[in-house]
Amino acid sequence: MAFQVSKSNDVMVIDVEGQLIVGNRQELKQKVLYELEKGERKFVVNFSETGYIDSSGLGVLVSLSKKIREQEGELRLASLNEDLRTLFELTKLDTLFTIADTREQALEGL
Amino acid sequence: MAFQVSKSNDVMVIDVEGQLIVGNRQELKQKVLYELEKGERKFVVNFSETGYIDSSGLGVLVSLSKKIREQEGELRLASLNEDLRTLFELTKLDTLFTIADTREQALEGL
Amino acid sequence: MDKALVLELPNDISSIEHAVEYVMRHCSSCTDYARRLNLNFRVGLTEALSNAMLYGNGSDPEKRVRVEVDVSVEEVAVRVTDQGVGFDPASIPDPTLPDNLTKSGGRGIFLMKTLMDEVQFNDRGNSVTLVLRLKGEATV
Amino acid sequence: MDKALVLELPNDISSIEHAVEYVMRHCSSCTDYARRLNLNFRVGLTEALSNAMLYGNGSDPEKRVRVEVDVSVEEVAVRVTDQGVGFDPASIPDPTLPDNLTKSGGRGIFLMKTLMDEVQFNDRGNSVTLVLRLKGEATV
Ligand SMILES: Nc1ncnc2c1ncn2[C@@H]1O[C@H](COP(=O)(O)OP(=O)(O)O)[C@@H](O)[C@H]1O
Ligand SMILES: Nc1ncnc2c1ncn2[C@@H]1O[C@H](COP(=O)(O)OP(=O)(O)O)[C@@H](O)[C@H]1O
Repeated sequence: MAFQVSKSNDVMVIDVEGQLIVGNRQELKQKVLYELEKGERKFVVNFSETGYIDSSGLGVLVSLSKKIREQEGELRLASLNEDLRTLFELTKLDTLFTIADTREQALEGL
Repeated sequence: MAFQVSKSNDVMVIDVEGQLIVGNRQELKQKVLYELEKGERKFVVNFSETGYIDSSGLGVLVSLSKKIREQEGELRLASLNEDLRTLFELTKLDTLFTIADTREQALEGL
Repeated sequence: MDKALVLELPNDISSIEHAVEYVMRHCSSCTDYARRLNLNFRVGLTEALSNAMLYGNGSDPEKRVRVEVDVSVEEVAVRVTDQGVGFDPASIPDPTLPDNLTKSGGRGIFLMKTLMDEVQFNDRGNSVTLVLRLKGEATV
Repeated sequence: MDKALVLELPNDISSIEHAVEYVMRHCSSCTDYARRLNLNFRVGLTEALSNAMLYGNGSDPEKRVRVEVDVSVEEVAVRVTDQGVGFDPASIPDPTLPDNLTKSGGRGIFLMKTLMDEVQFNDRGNSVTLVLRLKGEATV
Protein backbone atom coordinates (compact mmCIF):
# COMPACT_ATOMS: atom_id res chain seq x y z
CA MET A 1 0.00 0.00 0.00
CA ALA A 2 1.72 3.15 -1.17
CA PHE A 3 1.16 6.42 -2.95
CA GLN A 4 3.82 7.24 -5.52
CA VAL A 5 4.01 10.91 -6.37
CA SER A 6 5.79 11.93 -9.56
CA LYS A 7 5.82 14.97 -11.80
CA SER A 8 5.13 14.93 -15.51
CA ASN A 9 5.75 18.42 -16.93
CA ASP A 10 3.59 20.55 -14.65
CA VAL A 11 1.23 17.78 -13.59
CA MET A 12 1.50 15.90 -10.29
CA VAL A 13 0.70 12.24 -10.84
CA ILE A 14 -0.22 10.12 -7.84
CA ASP A 15 -0.20 6.36 -8.35
CA VAL A 16 -2.33 4.49 -5.83
CA GLU A 17 -0.69 1.13 -5.28
CA GLY A 18 -2.95 -1.25 -3.37
CA GLN A 19 -6.08 0.14 -1.76
CA LEU A 20 -7.56 3.55 -1.14
CA ILE A 21 -9.59 2.95 1.99
CA VAL A 22 -10.51 4.26 5.39
CA GLY A 23 -7.14 3.14 6.76
CA ASN A 24 -4.95 5.19 4.40
CA ARG A 25 -7.09 7.92 2.86
CA GLN A 26 -5.54 10.56 5.15
CA GLU A 27 -2.14 9.81 3.70
CA LEU A 28 -3.35 10.54 0.16
CA LYS A 29 -5.11 13.68 1.35
CA GLN A 30 -2.01 15.00 3.06
CA LYS A 31 0.23 14.29 0.07
CA VAL A 32 -2.04 16.11 -2.35
CA LEU A 33 -2.72 19.04 -0.04
CA TYR A 34 1.01 19.42 0.55
CA GLU A 35 1.63 19.74 -3.19
CA LEU A 36 -1.33 22.12 -3.54
CA GLU A 37 0.12 24.36 -0.84
CA LYS A 38 3.49 24.29 -2.57
CA GLY A 39 1.72 25.78 -5.61
CA GLU A 40 0.95 22.73 -7.77
CA ARG A 41 -2.39 23.03 -9.54
CA LYS A 42 -2.72 20.04 -11.90
CA PHE A 43 -3.26 16.57 -10.52
CA VAL A 44 -3.86 13.09 -11.91
CA VAL A 45 -4.69 10.22 -9.57
CA ASN A 46 -3.86 7.01 -11.39
CA PHE A 47 -5.60 3.79 -10.34
CA SER A 48 -3.98 1.23 -12.64
CA GLU A 49 -2.40 -0.50 -9.62
CA THR A 50 -5.39 -0.12 -7.31
CA GLY A 51 -7.30 -3.10 -6.05
CA TYR A 52 -10.05 -1.41 -4.24
CA ILE A 53 -11.59 1.92 -3.14
CA ASP A 54 -14.12 2.17 -0.33
CA SER A 55 -16.64 4.93 0.38
CA SER A 56 -14.18 6.93 2.42
CA GLY A 57 -11.68 6.64 -0.42
CA LEU A 58 -14.33 8.06 -2.74
CA GLY A 59 -14.98 10.75 -0.14
CA VAL A 60 -11.38 11.85 -0.01
CA LEU A 61 -11.32 12.22 -3.80
CA VAL A 62 -14.45 14.37 -3.67
CA SER A 63 -13.00 16.60 -1.01
CA LEU A 64 -9.62 16.90 -2.77
CA SER A 65 -11.33 17.77 -6.02
CA LYS A 66 -13.22 20.56 -4.27
CA LYS A 67 -10.07 21.96 -2.63
CA ILE A 68 -8.14 21.85 -5.89
CA ARG A 69 -10.94 23.62 -7.78
CA GLU A 70 -11.05 26.33 -5.11
CA GLN A 71 -7.43 27.04 -6.03
CA GLU A 72 -8.37 27.04 -9.72
CA GLY A 73 -6.60 23.78 -10.26
CA GLU A 74 -7.80 20.56 -11.82
CA LEU A 75 -7.96 16.93 -10.69
CA ARG A 76 -8.37 14.06 -13.11
CA LEU A 77 -8.70 10.35 -12.45
CA ALA A 78 -7.20 7.64 -14.65
CA SER A 79 -7.19 3.89 -15.30
CA LEU A 80 -10.16 2.74 -13.27
CA ASN A 81 -10.72 -0.98 -13.68
CA GLU A 82 -14.21 -2.32 -14.24
CA ASP A 83 -14.97 -2.75 -10.53
CA LEU A 84 -13.76 0.71 -9.61
CA ARG A 85 -15.66 2.26 -12.49
CA THR A 86 -18.80 0.53 -11.24
CA LEU A 87 -18.34 2.20 -7.85
CA PHE A 88 -18.12 5.63 -9.49
CA GLU A 89 -21.17 4.92 -11.61
CA LEU A 90 -23.29 3.65 -8.72
CA THR A 91 -22.50 6.72 -6.65
CA LYS A 92 -22.88 8.99 -9.73
CA LEU A 93 -19.39 10.32 -9.01
CA ASP A 94 -18.55 9.59 -12.66
CA THR A 95 -20.51 12.80 -13.38
CA LEU A 96 -18.34 14.79 -10.98
CA PHE A 97 -14.89 13.74 -12.15
CA THR A 98 -13.01 13.78 -15.41
CA ILE A 99 -12.08 10.11 -15.77
CA ALA A 100 -9.55 9.07 -18.40
CA ASP A 101 -8.96 5.53 -19.59
CA THR A 102 -5.21 5.78 -19.19
CA ARG A 103 -2.70 7.90 -17.38
CA GLU A 104 -1.45 9.23 -20.72
CA GLN A 105 -4.93 10.31 -21.78
CA ALA A 106 -5.41 12.05 -18.45
CA LEU A 107 -2.22 14.02 -18.99
CA GLU A 108 -3.22 15.13 -22.49
CA GLY A 109 -4.42 18.70 -22.54
CA LEU A 110 -4.25 19.14 -18.79
CA MET B 1 -2.26 -27.78 -3.12
CA ALA B 2 -1.51 -30.76 -5.33
CA PHE B 3 0.57 -33.91 -5.59
CA GLN B 4 2.17 -34.42 -8.98
CA VAL B 5 3.13 -38.00 -9.67
CA SER B 6 5.62 -38.70 -12.44
CA LYS B 7 7.90 -41.57 -13.37
CA SER B 8 11.65 -41.28 -13.92
CA ASN B 9 12.98 -44.60 -15.18
CA ASP B 10 11.65 -47.01 -12.54
CA VAL B 11 11.25 -44.42 -9.79
CA MET B 12 7.93 -42.78 -8.89
CA VAL B 13 8.49 -39.13 -8.06
CA ILE B 14 5.82 -37.29 -6.09
CA ASP B 15 6.08 -33.51 -6.02
CA VAL B 16 4.29 -31.93 -3.09
CA GLU B 17 3.05 -28.54 -4.23
CA GLY B 18 1.82 -26.44 -1.34
CA GLN B 19 1.38 -28.07 2.03
CA LEU B 20 1.48 -31.58 3.43
CA ILE B 21 -0.86 -31.30 6.36
CA VAL B 22 -3.72 -32.89 8.25
CA GLY B 23 -6.14 -31.74 5.57
CA ASN B 24 -4.51 -33.50 2.62
CA ARG B 25 -2.19 -36.21 3.97
CA GLN B 26 -4.72 -38.94 3.06
CA GLU B 27 -4.48 -37.92 -0.57
CA LEU B 28 -0.71 -38.44 -0.61
CA LYS B 29 -1.07 -41.73 1.23
CA GLN B 30 -3.61 -43.06 -1.25
CA LYS B 31 -1.56 -42.02 -4.26
CA VAL B 32 1.58 -43.74 -3.02
CA LEU B 33 -0.21 -46.89 -1.83
CA TYR B 34 -1.94 -47.13 -5.20
CA GLU B 35 1.41 -47.14 -6.98
CA LEU B 36 2.82 -49.61 -4.45
CA GLU B 37 -0.05 -51.99 -5.11
CA LYS B 38 0.49 -51.62 -8.83
CA GLY B 39 4.01 -52.94 -8.23
CA GLU B 40 6.12 -49.81 -8.00
CA ARG B 41 8.92 -50.11 -5.43
CA LYS B 42 11.05 -46.98 -5.68
CA PHE B 43 9.70 -43.63 -4.49
CA VAL B 44 11.02 -40.10 -4.14
CA VAL B 45 8.91 -37.46 -2.42
CA ASN B 46 10.16 -34.10 -3.57
CA PHE B 47 9.56 -31.04 -1.38
CA SER B 48 11.07 -28.26 -3.47
CA GLU B 49 7.61 -26.69 -3.89
CA THR B 50 6.41 -27.36 -0.35
CA GLY B 51 5.64 -24.55 2.05
CA TYR B 52 4.95 -26.51 5.13
CA ILE B 53 4.57 -29.97 6.70
CA ASP B 54 2.75 -30.56 9.97
CA SER B 55 3.05 -33.48 12.39
CA SER B 56 0.43 -35.53 10.58
CA GLY B 57 2.29 -34.91 7.33
CA LEU B 58 5.42 -36.25 9.01
CA GLY B 59 3.35 -39.17 10.28
CA VAL B 60 2.11 -40.10 6.84
CA LEU B 61 5.70 -40.17 5.55
CA VAL B 62 6.72 -42.48 8.41
CA SER B 63 3.85 -44.85 7.73
CA LEU B 64 4.46 -44.86 3.96
CA SER B 65 8.13 -45.55 4.49
CA LYS B 66 7.24 -48.55 6.65
CA LYS B 67 4.77 -49.92 4.11
CA ILE B 68 7.22 -49.47 1.27
CA ARG B 69 10.00 -51.21 3.20
CA GLU B 70 7.68 -54.12 3.97
CA GLN B 71 7.42 -54.59 0.20
CA GLU B 72 11.21 -54.36 -0.05
CA GLY B 73 10.95 -51.00 -1.72
CA GLU B 74 12.62 -47.71 -0.88
CA LEU B 75 11.40 -44.20 -0.13
CA ARG B 76 13.66 -41.19 -0.33
CA LEU B 77 12.93 -37.55 0.44
CA ALA B 78 14.36 -34.63 -1.49
CA SER B 79 14.75 -30.84 -1.46
CA LEU B 80 13.72 -29.98 2.08
CA ASN B 81 14.09 -26.28 2.71
CA GLU B 82 15.66 -25.04 5.93
CA ASP B 83 12.38 -24.93 7.86
CA LEU B 84 11.31 -28.39 6.78
CA ARG B 85 14.74 -29.80 7.56
CA THR B 86 14.47 -28.32 11.04
CA LEU B 87 11.21 -30.21 11.58
CA PHE B 88 12.88 -33.50 10.61
CA GLU B 89 15.83 -32.77 12.87
CA LEU B 90 13.71 -31.82 15.88
CA THR B 91 11.67 -35.01 15.57
CA LYS B 92 14.83 -37.06 14.81
CA LEU B 93 13.12 -38.26 11.65
CA ASP B 94 16.24 -37.22 9.75
CA THR B 95 17.75 -40.45 11.16
CA LEU B 96 14.90 -42.53 9.73
CA PHE B 97 14.83 -41.22 6.16
CA THR B 98 17.31 -40.92 3.35
CA ILE B 99 17.15 -37.21 2.60
CA ALA B 100 18.75 -35.86 -0.56
CA ASP B 101 19.48 -32.23 -1.26
CA THR B 102 17.91 -32.34 -4.69
CA ARG B 103 15.51 -34.48 -6.64
CA GLU B 104 18.36 -35.50 -8.97
CA GLN B 105 20.54 -36.64 -6.09
CA ALA B 106 17.65 -38.65 -4.70
CA LEU B 107 17.24 -40.44 -8.02
CA GLU B 108 20.94 -41.31 -8.25
CA GLY B 109 21.59 -44.92 -7.35
CA LEU B 110 17.98 -45.62 -6.35
CA MET C 1 -28.04 -17.93 11.56
CA ASP C 2 -25.75 -20.93 11.83
CA LYS C 3 -22.53 -19.34 13.02
CA ALA C 4 -20.04 -21.11 10.83
CA LEU C 5 -17.32 -18.59 11.59
CA VAL C 6 -17.19 -15.86 14.21
CA LEU C 7 -14.61 -13.10 14.54
CA GLU C 8 -14.28 -10.62 17.33
CA LEU C 9 -12.15 -7.81 16.04
CA PRO C 10 -10.32 -5.10 17.90
CA ASN C 11 -11.79 -1.68 17.14
CA ASP C 12 -8.96 -0.78 14.79
CA ILE C 13 -9.58 0.24 11.20
CA SER C 14 -6.22 -1.17 10.16
CA SER C 15 -7.58 -4.64 10.94
CA ILE C 16 -10.43 -4.33 8.41
CA GLU C 17 -8.56 -5.29 5.27
CA HIS C 18 -7.19 -8.62 6.55
CA ALA C 19 -10.47 -9.52 8.18
CA VAL C 20 -12.39 -8.96 4.95
CA GLU C 21 -9.87 -11.02 3.03
CA TYR C 22 -10.08 -13.84 5.56
CA VAL C 23 -13.87 -13.94 5.43
CA MET C 24 -13.72 -13.99 1.63
CA ARG C 25 -11.32 -16.94 1.67
CA HIS C 26 -13.49 -18.72 4.16
CA CYS C 27 -16.26 -18.75 1.59
CA SER C 28 -14.83 -21.54 -0.54
CA SER C 29 -18.09 -22.02 -2.42
CA CYS C 30 -17.71 -18.44 -3.55
CA THR C 31 -14.86 -18.94 -5.99
CA ASP C 32 -17.31 -19.18 -8.87
CA TYR C 33 -18.53 -15.73 -8.05
CA ALA C 34 -15.24 -13.92 -8.10
CA ARG C 35 -16.58 -10.63 -9.41
CA ARG C 36 -19.51 -10.40 -7.01
CA LEU C 37 -17.24 -11.41 -4.16
CA ASN C 38 -14.43 -9.06 -5.03
CA LEU C 39 -16.62 -6.05 -5.65
CA ASN C 40 -20.02 -6.45 -3.99
CA PHE C 41 -19.10 -8.49 -0.96
CA ARG C 42 -15.78 -6.83 -0.29
CA VAL C 43 -17.22 -3.33 -0.46
CA GLY C 44 -20.31 -4.24 1.55
CA LEU C 45 -18.37 -5.86 4.37
CA THR C 46 -15.69 -3.16 4.44
CA GLU C 47 -18.33 -0.43 4.78
CA ALA C 48 -20.14 -2.29 7.55
CA LEU C 49 -16.90 -2.81 9.48
CA SER C 50 -15.70 0.75 9.18
CA ASN C 51 -19.08 2.12 10.25
CA ALA C 52 -19.10 -0.23 13.23
CA MET C 53 -15.62 0.91 14.28
CA LEU C 54 -15.87 4.63 13.51
CA TYR C 55 -19.50 5.42 14.40
CA GLY C 56 -20.92 2.55 16.42
CA ASN C 57 -17.85 2.12 18.60
CA GLY C 58 -16.80 5.76 18.18
CA SER C 59 -13.17 4.76 17.48
CA ASP C 60 -12.90 3.58 21.09
CA PRO C 61 -9.95 1.13 21.15
CA GLU C 62 -11.47 -0.71 24.11
CA LYS C 63 -14.57 -1.65 22.15
CA ARG C 64 -14.93 -4.63 19.84
CA VAL C 65 -16.75 -5.64 16.69
CA ARG C 66 -18.35 -9.04 16.27
CA VAL C 67 -18.54 -10.61 12.83
CA GLU C 68 -20.65 -13.71 12.24
CA VAL C 69 -20.27 -15.42 8.89
CA ASP C 70 -22.57 -18.06 7.54
CA VAL C 71 -21.88 -19.65 4.19
CA SER C 72 -24.19 -22.00 2.36
CA VAL C 73 -24.35 -23.05 -1.27
CA GLU C 74 -27.02 -20.42 -1.88
CA GLU C 75 -25.66 -17.41 -0.05
CA VAL C 76 -23.09 -15.89 2.20
CA ALA C 77 -24.47 -13.93 5.13
CA VAL C 78 -22.42 -11.73 7.46
CA ARG C 79 -23.64 -9.99 10.55
CA VAL C 80 -21.57 -7.10 11.91
CA THR C 81 -22.37 -5.93 15.43
CA ASP C 82 -20.82 -3.02 17.28
CA GLN C 83 -21.11 -1.90 20.90
CA GLY C 84 -22.66 1.47 20.11
CA VAL C 85 -26.10 2.91 20.76
CA GLY C 86 -27.19 2.40 17.17
CA PHE C 87 -28.79 4.83 14.73
CA ASP C 88 -31.71 5.11 12.36
CA PRO C 89 -30.60 3.91 8.92
CA ALA C 90 -33.81 5.33 7.39
CA SER C 91 -32.55 8.81 8.22
CA ILE C 92 -29.56 8.56 5.87
CA PRO C 93 -30.01 10.80 2.80
CA ASP C 94 -29.43 9.54 -0.74
CA PRO C 95 -25.83 10.46 -1.62
CA THR C 96 -26.56 10.46 -5.36
CA LEU C 97 -28.93 13.44 -5.15
CA PRO C 98 -27.34 16.51 -6.78
CA ASP C 99 -27.12 18.35 -3.47
CA ASN C 100 -25.25 15.47 -1.84
CA LEU C 101 -22.95 14.57 -4.70
CA THR C 102 -20.18 16.93 -3.63
CA LYS C 103 -20.30 15.91 0.02
CA SER C 104 -17.27 13.96 1.10
CA GLY C 105 -19.25 11.43 3.16
CA GLY C 106 -22.49 9.53 3.23
CA ARG C 107 -21.86 6.80 0.65
CA GLY C 108 -21.18 3.79 2.89
CA ILE C 109 -24.71 2.61 3.64
CA PHE C 110 -25.79 3.44 0.10
CA LEU C 111 -23.04 1.22 -1.34
CA MET C 112 -23.88 -1.56 1.11
CA LYS C 113 -27.53 -1.45 0.08
CA THR C 114 -26.76 -1.19 -3.62
CA LEU C 115 -24.18 -3.96 -3.75
CA MET C 116 -25.61 -6.57 -1.38
CA ASP C 117 -28.77 -8.54 -2.08
CA GLU C 118 -30.09 -7.95 1.41
CA VAL C 119 -29.17 -5.43 4.11
CA GLN C 120 -31.00 -5.63 7.38
CA PHE C 121 -30.39 -3.55 10.49
CA ASN C 122 -31.63 -4.58 13.91
CA ASP C 123 -34.06 -2.23 15.65
CA ARG C 124 -31.37 -0.58 17.70
CA GLY C 125 -29.18 -0.06 14.66
CA ASN C 126 -25.92 -1.46 16.05
CA SER C 127 -26.05 -4.68 14.06
CA VAL C 128 -26.36 -5.13 10.32
CA THR C 129 -26.77 -8.36 8.38
CA LEU C 130 -25.54 -8.44 4.80
CA VAL C 131 -26.56 -11.20 2.42
CA LEU C 132 -25.00 -11.95 -0.96
CA ARG C 133 -26.80 -14.58 -2.96
CA LEU C 134 -24.59 -16.92 -4.90
CA LYS C 135 -27.23 -18.13 -7.31
CA GLY C 136 -29.62 -16.40 -9.64
CA GLU C 137 -29.36 -12.96 -11.13
CA ALA C 138 -26.72 -10.49 -10.14
CA THR C 139 -28.26 -7.11 -9.45
CA VAL C 140 -25.06 -5.22 -10.13
CA MET D 1 -5.09 -12.21 28.33
CA ASP D 2 -6.26 -9.12 26.50
CA LYS D 3 -8.36 -10.57 23.69
CA ALA D 4 -7.15 -8.50 20.77
CA LEU D 5 -8.62 -10.92 18.24
CA VAL D 6 -10.99 -13.82 18.76
CA LEU D 7 -11.98 -16.46 16.23
CA GLU D 8 -14.60 -19.11 16.64
CA LEU D 9 -13.92 -21.72 14.01
CA PRO D 10 -16.12 -24.49 12.69
CA ASN D 11 -14.74 -27.91 13.60
CA ASP D 12 -13.38 -28.47 10.12
CA ILE D 13 -9.73 -29.26 9.49
CA SER D 14 -9.91 -27.62 6.07
CA SER D 15 -10.39 -24.28 7.86
CA ILE D 16 -7.07 -24.54 9.70
CA GLU D 17 -4.76 -23.26 7.01
CA HIS D 18 -6.58 -19.97 6.37
CA ALA D 19 -7.12 -19.36 10.05
CA VAL D 20 -3.41 -19.77 10.79
CA GLU D 21 -2.53 -17.46 7.94
CA TYR D 22 -5.01 -14.84 9.15
CA VAL D 23 -3.65 -14.93 12.69
CA MET D 24 -0.11 -14.59 11.34
CA ARG D 25 -1.09 -11.52 9.30
CA HIS D 26 -2.85 -10.05 12.28
CA CYS D 27 0.48 -9.96 14.06
CA SER D 28 1.87 -6.97 12.24
CA SER D 29 4.66 -6.48 14.75
CA CYS D 30 5.81 -9.96 13.77
CA THR D 31 7.18 -9.14 10.33
CA ASP D 32 10.67 -8.78 11.76
CA TYR D 33 10.47 -12.34 12.93
CA ALA D 34 9.53 -14.01 9.67
CA ARG D 35 11.41 -17.25 10.28
CA ARG D 36 10.08 -17.80 13.81
CA LEU D 37 6.61 -16.89 12.66
CA ASN D 38 6.67 -19.03 9.54
CA LEU D 39 8.10 -22.08 11.21
CA ASN D 40 7.61 -21.99 14.96
CA PHE D 41 4.36 -20.13 15.22
CA ARG D 42 2.74 -21.67 12.17
CA VAL D 43 3.55 -25.22 13.24
CA GLY D 44 2.61 -24.62 16.86
CA LEU D 45 -0.77 -23.12 16.05
CA THR D 46 -1.56 -25.67 13.35
CA GLU D 47 -0.87 -28.54 15.75
CA ALA D 48 -3.01 -26.99 18.47
CA LEU D 49 -5.90 -26.45 16.07
CA SER D 50 -5.83 -29.93 14.58
CA ASN D 51 -5.66 -31.54 18.03
CA ALA D 52 -8.60 -29.42 19.16
CA MET D 53 -10.66 -30.47 16.14
CA LEU D 54 -9.65 -34.12 15.88
CA TYR D 55 -9.27 -35.16 19.53
CA GLY D 56 -10.89 -32.51 21.70
CA ASN D 57 -13.97 -32.10 19.53
CA GLY D 58 -13.70 -35.63 18.15
CA SER D 59 -14.26 -34.43 14.56
CA ASP D 60 -17.83 -33.47 15.54
CA PRO D 61 -18.97 -30.90 12.94
CA GLU D 62 -21.37 -29.35 15.47
CA LYS D 63 -18.58 -28.41 17.84
CA ARG D 64 -16.44 -25.31 17.64
CA VAL D 65 -12.92 -24.15 18.43
CA ARG D 66 -12.19 -20.82 20.05
CA VAL D 67 -8.96 -19.01 19.23
CA GLU D 68 -7.89 -15.98 21.25
CA VAL D 69 -4.95 -14.00 19.95
CA ASP D 70 -3.07 -11.40 21.87
CA VAL D 71 -0.22 -9.54 20.26
CA SER D 72 2.12 -7.18 22.02
CA VAL D 73 5.54 -5.86 21.11
CA GLU D 74 7.13 -8.55 23.24
CA GLU D 75 5.13 -11.62 22.33
CA VAL D 76 2.26 -13.20 20.51
CA ALA D 77 0.03 -15.43 22.61
CA VAL D 78 -2.70 -17.68 21.26
CA ARG D 79 -5.14 -19.70 23.29
CA VAL D 80 -6.93 -22.57 21.56
CA THR D 81 -9.93 -24.05 23.35
CA ASP D 82 -12.03 -27.01 22.29
CA GLN D 83 -15.30 -28.41 23.65
CA GLY D 84 -13.87 -31.77 24.63
CA VAL D 85 -13.28 -33.43 27.98
CA GLY D 86 -9.58 -32.68 27.91
CA PHE D 87 -6.60 -35.01 28.46
CA ASP D 88 -3.43 -35.25 30.45
CA PRO D 89 -0.59 -33.76 28.40
CA ALA D 90 1.97 -35.20 30.83
CA SER D 91 0.98 -38.68 29.67
CA ILE D 92 2.21 -38.10 26.11
CA PRO D 93 5.39 -40.11 25.42
CA ASP D 94 8.48 -38.57 23.82
CA PRO D 95 8.21 -39.26 20.07
CA THR D 96 11.97 -39.00 19.59
CA LEU D 97 12.72 -42.09 21.70
CA PRO D 98 13.91 -44.96 19.47
CA ASP D 99 10.81 -47.03 20.19
CA ASN D 100 8.50 -44.20 19.13
CA LEU D 101 10.41 -42.99 16.10
CA THR D 102 8.64 -45.30 13.67
CA LYS D 103 5.17 -44.56 15.00
CA SER D 104 3.07 -42.56 12.63
CA GLY D 105 1.60 -40.30 15.31
CA GLY D 106 2.47 -38.53 18.52
CA ARG D 107 4.57 -35.60 17.30
CA GLY D 108 2.06 -32.75 17.56
CA ILE D 109 2.42 -31.79 21.20
CA PHE D 110 6.16 -32.41 21.04
CA LEU D 111 6.50 -29.95 18.15
CA MET D 112 4.31 -27.40 19.91
CA LYS D 113 6.48 -27.61 23.03
CA THR D 114 9.74 -27.57 21.09
CA LEU D 115 8.87 -24.67 18.81
CA MET D 116 6.96 -22.32 21.09
CA ASP D 117 8.53 -20.46 24.00
CA GLU D 118 5.69 -21.35 26.31
CA VAL D 119 2.99 -24.02 26.13
CA GLN D 120 0.46 -24.15 28.91
CA PHE D 121 -2.55 -26.43 29.19
CA ASN D 122 -5.44 -25.70 31.53
CA ASP D 123 -6.17 -28.29 34.22
CA ARG D 124 -8.87 -29.98 32.23
CA GLY D 125 -6.70 -30.15 29.14
CA ASN D 126 -9.13 -28.70 26.60
CA SER D 127 -7.38 -25.36 26.31
CA VAL D 128 -3.78 -24.66 25.44
CA THR D 129 -1.99 -21.32 25.43
CA LEU D 130 0.99 -20.91 23.13
CA VAL D 131 3.43 -18.05 23.52
CA LEU D 132 6.06 -16.97 21.04
CA ARG D 133 8.39 -14.30 22.28
CA LEU D 134 9.39 -11.70 19.73
CA LYS D 135 12.42 -10.41 21.54
CA GLY D 136 15.51 -12.05 22.91
CA GLU D 137 17.07 -15.34 21.96
CA ALA D 138 15.38 -17.76 19.62
CA THR D 139 15.48 -21.26 21.03
CA VAL D 140 15.14 -22.94 17.64
N1 LIG E 1 -22.91 1.31 13.14
C1 LIG E 1 -23.32 2.59 13.24
N2 LIG E 1 -23.60 3.14 14.43
C2 LIG E 1 -23.97 4.43 14.54
N3 LIG E 1 -24.13 5.26 13.48
C3 LIG E 1 -23.87 4.78 12.25
C4 LIG E 1 -23.45 3.42 12.06
N4 LIG E 1 -23.29 3.23 10.72
C5 LIG E 1 -23.58 4.41 10.13
N5 LIG E 1 -23.94 5.36 11.05
C6 LIG E 1 -24.34 6.75 10.76
O1 LIG E 1 -24.76 6.84 9.41
C7 LIG E 1 -24.02 7.87 8.74
C8 LIG E 1 -23.83 7.51 7.28
O2 LIG E 1 -22.93 6.45 7.14
P1 LIG E 1 -22.34 6.08 5.74
O3 LIG E 1 -23.45 5.98 4.76
O4 LIG E 1 -21.50 4.87 5.91
O5 LIG E 1 -21.45 7.30 5.29
P2 LIG E 1 -20.18 7.95 6.02
O6 LIG E 1 -19.45 6.86 6.69
O7 LIG E 1 -19.41 8.55 4.90
O8 LIG E 1 -20.72 8.97 6.96
C9 LIG E 1 -22.74 8.00 9.52
O9 LIG E 1 -22.17 9.26 9.36
C10 LIG E 1 -23.20 7.72 10.94
O10 LIG E 1 -23.72 8.90 11.51
N1 LIG F 1 -7.21 -31.11 22.64
C1 LIG F 1 -7.09 -32.43 22.95
N2 LIG F 1 -8.13 -33.09 23.55
C2 LIG F 1 -8.01 -34.39 23.87
N3 LIG F 1 -6.93 -35.15 23.62
C3 LIG F 1 -5.88 -34.57 23.02
C4 LIG F 1 -5.89 -33.19 22.66
N4 LIG F 1 -4.71 -32.89 22.09
C5 LIG F 1 -3.99 -34.02 22.08
N5 LIG F 1 -4.68 -35.04 22.64
C6 LIG F 1 -4.19 -36.43 22.84
O1 LIG F 1 -2.78 -36.42 22.80
C7 LIG F 1 -2.32 -37.35 21.83
C8 LIG F 1 -1.04 -36.90 21.21
O2 LIG F 1 -1.27 -35.78 20.40
P1 LIG F 1 -0.14 -35.27 19.41
O3 LIG F 1 1.13 -35.14 20.16
O4 LIG F 1 -0.65 -34.04 18.76
O5 LIG F 1 0.06 -36.42 18.35
P2 LIG F 1 -0.99 -37.06 17.33
O6 LIG F 1 -1.92 -35.97 16.93
O7 LIG F 1 -0.16 -37.53 16.20
O8 LIG F 1 -1.65 -38.17 18.07
C9 LIG F 1 -3.46 -37.50 20.85
O9 LIG F 1 -3.42 -38.73 20.19
C10 LIG F 1 -4.67 -37.36 21.75
O10 LIG F 1 -4.97 -38.60 22.36
